[in-house]
Amino acid sequence: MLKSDKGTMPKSLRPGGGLEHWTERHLRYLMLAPTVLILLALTIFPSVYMFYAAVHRISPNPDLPWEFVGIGNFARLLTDAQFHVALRNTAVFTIAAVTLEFLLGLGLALLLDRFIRRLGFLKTMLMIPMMLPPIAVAITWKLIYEPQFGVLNEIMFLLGLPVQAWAGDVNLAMFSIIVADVWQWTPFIFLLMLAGLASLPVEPYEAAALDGASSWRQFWDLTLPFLKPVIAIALLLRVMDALRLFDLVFILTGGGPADRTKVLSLYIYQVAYRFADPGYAAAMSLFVLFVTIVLSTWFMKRMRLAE
Amino acid sequence: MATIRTRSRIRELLLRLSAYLAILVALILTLFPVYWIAANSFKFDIDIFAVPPEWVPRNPTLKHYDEAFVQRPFLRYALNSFLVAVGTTAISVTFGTMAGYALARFSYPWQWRKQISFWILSTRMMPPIVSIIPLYLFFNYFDMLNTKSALVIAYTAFNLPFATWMMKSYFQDLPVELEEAAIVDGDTRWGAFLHVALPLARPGLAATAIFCLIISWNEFLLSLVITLTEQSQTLPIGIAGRVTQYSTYWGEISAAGFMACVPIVIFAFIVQKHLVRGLSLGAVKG
Amino acid sequence: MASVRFDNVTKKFGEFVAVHDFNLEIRDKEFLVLLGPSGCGKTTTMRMVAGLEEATSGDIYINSDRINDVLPKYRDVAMVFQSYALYPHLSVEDNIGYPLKIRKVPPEEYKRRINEVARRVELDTMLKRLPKELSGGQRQRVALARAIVRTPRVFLMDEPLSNLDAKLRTQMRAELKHLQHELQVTTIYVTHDQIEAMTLAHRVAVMNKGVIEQLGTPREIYNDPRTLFVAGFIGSPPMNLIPGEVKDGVFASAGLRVVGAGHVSIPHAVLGVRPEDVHVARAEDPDVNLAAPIYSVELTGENTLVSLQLGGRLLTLRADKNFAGQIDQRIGVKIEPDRMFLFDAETERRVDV
Amino acid sequence: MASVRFDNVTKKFGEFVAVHDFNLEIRDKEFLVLLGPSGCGKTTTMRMVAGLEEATSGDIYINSDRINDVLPKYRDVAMVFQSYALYPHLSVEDNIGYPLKIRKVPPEEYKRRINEVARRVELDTMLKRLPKELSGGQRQRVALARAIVRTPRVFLMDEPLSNLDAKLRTQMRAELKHLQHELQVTTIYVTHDQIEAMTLAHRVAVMNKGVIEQLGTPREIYNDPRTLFVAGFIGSPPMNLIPGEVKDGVFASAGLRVVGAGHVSIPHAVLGVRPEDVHVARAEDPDVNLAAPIYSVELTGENTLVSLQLGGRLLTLRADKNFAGQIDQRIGVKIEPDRMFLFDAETERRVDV
Amino acid sequence: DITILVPSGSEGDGLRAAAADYAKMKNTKVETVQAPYANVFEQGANAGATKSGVFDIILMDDPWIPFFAENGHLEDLTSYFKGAGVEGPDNDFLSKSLAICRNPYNSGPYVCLPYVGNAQMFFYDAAKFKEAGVESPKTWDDVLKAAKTLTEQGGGRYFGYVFRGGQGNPVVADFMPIFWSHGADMFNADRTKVTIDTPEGAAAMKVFMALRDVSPKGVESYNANEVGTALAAGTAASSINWPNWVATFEDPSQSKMVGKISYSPIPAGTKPGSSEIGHWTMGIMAASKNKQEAFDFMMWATTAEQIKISAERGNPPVRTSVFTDAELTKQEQFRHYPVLMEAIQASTPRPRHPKWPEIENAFGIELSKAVAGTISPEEALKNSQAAVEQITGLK
Ligand SMILES: Nc1ncnc2c1ncn2[C@@H]1O[C@H](COP(=O)(O)OP(=O)(O)OP(=O)(O)O)[C@@H](O)[C@H]1O
Ligand SMILES: Nc1ncnc2c1ncn2[C@@H]1O[C@H](COP(=O)(O)OP(=O)(O)OP(=O)(O)O)[C@@H](O)[C@H]1O
Ligand SMILES: [Mg+2]
Ligand SMILES: [Mg+2]
Repeated sequence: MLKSDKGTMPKSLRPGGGLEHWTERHLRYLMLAPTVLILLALTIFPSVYMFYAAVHRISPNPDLPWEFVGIGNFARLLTDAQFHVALRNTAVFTIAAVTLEFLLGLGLALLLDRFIRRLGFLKTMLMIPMMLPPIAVAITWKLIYEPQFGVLNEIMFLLGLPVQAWAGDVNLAMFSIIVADVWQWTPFIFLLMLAGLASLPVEPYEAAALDGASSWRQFWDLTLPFLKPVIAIALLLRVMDALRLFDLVFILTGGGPADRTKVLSLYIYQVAYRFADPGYAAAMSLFVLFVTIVLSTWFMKRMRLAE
Repeated sequence: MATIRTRSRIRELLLRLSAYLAILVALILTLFPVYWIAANSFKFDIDIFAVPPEWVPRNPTLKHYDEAFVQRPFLRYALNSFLVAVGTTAISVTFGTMAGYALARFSYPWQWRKQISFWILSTRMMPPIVSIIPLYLFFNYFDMLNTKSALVIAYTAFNLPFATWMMKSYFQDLPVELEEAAIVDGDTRWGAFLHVALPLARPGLAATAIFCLIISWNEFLLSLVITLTEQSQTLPIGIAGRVTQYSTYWGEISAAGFMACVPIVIFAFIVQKHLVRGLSLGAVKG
Repeated sequence: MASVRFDNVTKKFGEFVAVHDFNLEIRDKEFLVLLGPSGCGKTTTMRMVAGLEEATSGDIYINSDRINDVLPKYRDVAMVFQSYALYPHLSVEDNIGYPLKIRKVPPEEYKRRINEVARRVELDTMLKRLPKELSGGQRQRVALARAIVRTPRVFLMDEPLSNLDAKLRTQMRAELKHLQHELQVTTIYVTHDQIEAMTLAHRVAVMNKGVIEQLGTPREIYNDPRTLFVAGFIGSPPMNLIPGEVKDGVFASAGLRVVGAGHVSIPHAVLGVRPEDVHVARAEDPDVNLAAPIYSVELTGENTLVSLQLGGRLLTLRADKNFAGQIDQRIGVKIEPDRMFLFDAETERRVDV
Repeated sequence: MASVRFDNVTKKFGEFVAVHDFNLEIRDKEFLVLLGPSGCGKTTTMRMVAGLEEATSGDIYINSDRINDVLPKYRDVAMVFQSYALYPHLSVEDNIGYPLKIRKVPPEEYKRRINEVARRVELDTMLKRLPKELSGGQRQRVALARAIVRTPRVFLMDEPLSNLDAKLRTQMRAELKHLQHELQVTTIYVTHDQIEAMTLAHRVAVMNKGVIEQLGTPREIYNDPRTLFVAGFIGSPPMNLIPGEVKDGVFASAGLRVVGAGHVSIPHAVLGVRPEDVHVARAEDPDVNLAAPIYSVELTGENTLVSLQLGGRLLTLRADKNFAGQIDQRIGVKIEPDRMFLFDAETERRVDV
Repeated sequence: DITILVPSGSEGDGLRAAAADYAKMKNTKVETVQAPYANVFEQGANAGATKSGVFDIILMDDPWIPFFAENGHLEDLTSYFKGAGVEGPDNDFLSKSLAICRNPYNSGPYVCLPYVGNAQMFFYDAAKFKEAGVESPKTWDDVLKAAKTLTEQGGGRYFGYVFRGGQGNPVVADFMPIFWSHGADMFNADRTKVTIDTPEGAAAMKVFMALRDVSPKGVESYNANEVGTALAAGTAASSINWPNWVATFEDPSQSKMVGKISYSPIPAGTKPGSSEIGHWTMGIMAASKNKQEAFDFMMWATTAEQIKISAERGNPPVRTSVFTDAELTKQEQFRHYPVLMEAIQASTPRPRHPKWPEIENAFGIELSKAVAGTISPEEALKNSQAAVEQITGLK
């Protein structure tokens, strides 16, 4: 027979009693606290430093004082042709690479989710590119693109297509960087989409099938809306990472040929370290940060993501 | 009925075949460069540049593995990478999941939720290049340069926002009724999170963990500045070191790079079953 | 022992008022049924007791403790959700056992209780299944089992039997009645099944648009409805409500005349009479209240529902299942005068005669 | 126009047989109600028609077309899911309008139809809400509205009214009846509400453990049950089933004797009689079939259910709501001989007398 | 105890090994911190700018010297030499090697000591060149002539010349020798004027473009490694490169051309050829806390004895005595030493300017554009002139 649970009954119902009660009441803060505190601790100093640096001319000589230049560093952004080139290249790269990665990653995830439910190892295999160290990836692609010995040109040759200089060709260099990036990071989108698809409810799909929706409609009307939060965050992260693309360019082209692949982070890196002008680099970074924040705010508004 | 179109076996078969074909192509494109790294790691340097290329190593050699793992401290680098990656992932996923849940479920005074969410995300937008000097100063000040803990801390700074947001978006998709049921059943909110929300968010959790692991395993720029000696240097630094002023040690890099992905691939294999669609949420109505 | 009290409780969703200035005391060991139209706030009321919604204003008490700020966990209530809310990742067994696990019930006890409860709800053969492998009724029974596996201070049951077949429902109803009697647990119960409400409840609260229209024993609610709403809401098929005029104790409307309302006069009145209190008579019988052709005949099993046209509306009566009248055949009806109700159409309240 | 036919259809989930060698033809324009205990395979049967489950073996036809391999979207059926299956991210309006949007109905027509349907199910004031902001009954009505907003070849309705209050249910029942009559759409309907089954159905199929026990008009099912299962399943409270022996037309069991079963003899027999066919008499009356003290009295509203102890079991009868007997008071009962059924306890089938 | 920052290439490995020897010998623990070549500069600059003192010694590429010295990151060695009772480094060091270690060039105080002696050499496949009718190339015209023939015969798979065309340091490094050998220079002698866009510059540019035309497609992304590989794999006949490649060319596991590659100093243009110097030098960080120990180690590590050991470990020496050490030069792998010494002696340092990285970057961009053909050579010179003028503020 059912025995009474009286033993587990609370002695008191008085609100506010006990540590557990306090914990539960403040859970919303407690669960957030570690993250907020860690991030605060780790970002406050760099942020302040960056803002402070951006309005100074900083000599690499530690004995010289920082010279306050106000918005001078920002004003330079307007006239710095190299910065403009880098900005344009970064935009091209980011748009092309992220778009491709998104389409391919989502498509692949859908294909696998629909046609190959088992065979989990296949999914893992498709994720391998992003597991390789980016530096090794960059070097490998350099080897593949290598015009004389590279395997890509050999394949072109076997297919009877004209061989190309790839990363060394003015017109193909950016394309080559994009391909390598897409190769490495499509799995990222793929992974997130796969996880998103894995937790979709089934019933709305059944209802939609009966309502007469084709697979295509179901995709538009159900899958995309369901995946929206994950898609949005995946895109945001990819865009942020694309904006800081470095390794591939550094290894594959060094920004060339003819400045065609000079991207912002490469230029900022050069300014900060090679040209020893951290103040200007900070100003550029702030600009990038500003653009990123504006873009992502806009994007989240559009996706109604904040809620 | 003219409107009836059948689930024709042939059509289904064709569809299936073309899907398999597409997946196969994707698989080949994905794996070929990986294979190429692997193949090159077993070739003598001269064969890496053979024209036409050697599709399969003709004279396979373990020379580069010997160079990397016996003559050079790549094992040590790998161990460092491993410790740092595991530490970072554990911290980021733990705290990030908690924060993600909080942001997905709770409301905060003055509509803070939006602001906090965004602020957390924005910390990841900071271009790393300029935060290097302050971080360097920071760790120098605390005398933590050249330690693995410094790396863990630094990596946490940009994995945590990622984990938080990923988990937030996965939790948002879960129906809240299930947690409510748990709460009425006598669980605390925390217990409901642990026992109900977390298991249901497993695919997201797995994806997030894999990704945090990868990022911290492979991170380069921060590691470069914070670590100095092989006591704390990580794999990517070791690999980058094989690109010297005069030449690039392709074979060694291939060997190290190939071996570098092995632990993560293994981890991914272990957790991949969580990525497979398992539970339908059909048990909640409406 | 536990009583539950609502003191001026209001719950708003944004601008929408779901529960409005609600006052109700559910006594210790009482079985209270909440009845009311869809969307009137029954579930919301329950969720406030469980602590899943916060009252916008007002106080809720269990015994003498104000629980507005008490954690759900400490309220010690068990709830059957209208939407089941089963844990999709747990088997039937683990779903049912979840509240016990939380309470760290020892393993043998745990097994024993689960088996016992599963037998009660006839799920003992499917303990290992996942919710998605169950039929609708089976899921509902899991939800029920999860609530009754332990002995809380208050049971909250939101239409716990709605997806069960009549037979199983009768059986479960008996189980619940038995259980409540045995455990003496205060229970708040939502149902749309009149028989459940009538047979289980100590008292019934009829809600409408977030307020209580009438609170009383089932018999009172059925036999003594205080308002037009309650009269029309309880009973299936519902009470016949015929607008007309009462003059000095005589109700008159197009084609219908009933004597026996004492000496009252109501200019805008509504006469209410339940289908089973209208009797078939021969059309020629001189003391019929109404004679009219049959408009429809419906067999419900036990009875036959017969409708006659009366003015622009229908008068329904419950006849024997062997009733043999044909559509359009003219019959007479007699209304039992002491079984009819009169309402003032303006105030919508009953007028005692 | 559309008829639906099952030819030897079997559905297994792993080892478990949910539907077993099922044969049924639902005629064009017919309203067929599926009745059966929880878990007997009703939903599964419907899902096979919809194309959401594949039959393990056998064929399903719509008209003369075998549809086993037809994609759900080409079957042109509309379904109300037992679990609602609303689109959580769409407003009520968009949920209802989804099938129209797919069919590219022009905007004005679209608006018009949604408004009309929403009015029918009384949701016109909440078109902008999301499902999670609705009560259980409101959600169910959205599911219903989504199905009836278009005119498919077949309606599949899985307990579409189970979460509605009695009044609304009566109203919706009338709507559905009207709709089916007007649109002439073949309908398969699951319900546990006997009145729904009785009043809506052209024919009722009573299922048990994946097979059809009896198929017939509501009246046949109720008044002419072919098996013990059907007899026991239909009716609320269910038929009294009393085991005993029939010798030369006389049924005898501990304390009960009924004459009038022709001249049959059945060694192991079960006597079935519905509560409303047992009448109260004075205990002293010489021709009572049984005299016993009252065990329980339950008011259900319209009637009073009275139970007497008979051997180890209860005999329930339906008395007038004014019945005034007290527990333990001794009363007599009379059974209408031409309203009783005899079953062979071994074959569980009825024995005609 | 001292800490040394080294690149993780052969130079670093050499110094690391030496440090280990030193630690065994003396009672000083020497720790080496390795950074990838491309990042040693940042590490040093970070340490210098934050005065962190994590390193005592830094092994620098010579073009970095002005930056480190003029920003106060490097210790002036004069007083330490005094303390050791010497004027400065002995004159067994090659004079060009010593010249770069002073800041300003060849005139200021010593801020570092040379450790690895590198300068570009001209590598070519003598047999192929002979086939093309050039016995031993003395001038760029010779090179061009042979290369043209070889490329034409190569059918797109073999090339007469190959160079580093990657934007930035690589393309500049391979242009400068040609630039110098045509009598051009970036600045005038007293460094008051930028002299890129001059007739000499134009002449050099013309040769450079002609060489580009006979080089393989894709040199626009080449660095030292690709160029070396092209020679080792036998797909190109000649190039400028660093002497470290000698060992590679002679290693059968890395080269198909064992024994077939010849070396010479940089060919002449209108003026004698001059190679770019690329020394690795050791300096003491200003923030170091163990400066004397550091200096002692440096002195020890650059003794003739140690430099020889270093040479045996694969790093070119900086001392005449080691270059001419018969024990070494008779070995096959060191047979280029005479040529290399000659090249160093004829070398030119990259223009010594604390803003050299910025100058190199700007110049590199224009050269890359010219090589890629997006602008004409004339424009490249003009733009470079303007850009460098702007960076240096010379007009
Ligand atoms: N996916 C599944 N896996 C295993 N068994 C299942 C699955 N789906 C349904 N069943 C079983 O099949 C039987 C028939 O299920 P079905 O849903 O058709 O019942 P039903 O008649 O609709 O019952 P209810 O009235 O309770 O909704 C049930 O016993 C159920 O447990
Ligand atoms: N989250 C919400 N936001 C806005 N309105 C809500 C929300 N939840 C419920 N409501 C509204 O509050 C009212 C009361 O809802 P409740 O669920 O209590 O109804 P109910 O009496 O349980 O009805 P039913 O019998 O249909 O389940 C309904 O009209 C519903 O639409
Ligand atoms: Mg409700
Ligand atoms: Mg069902």
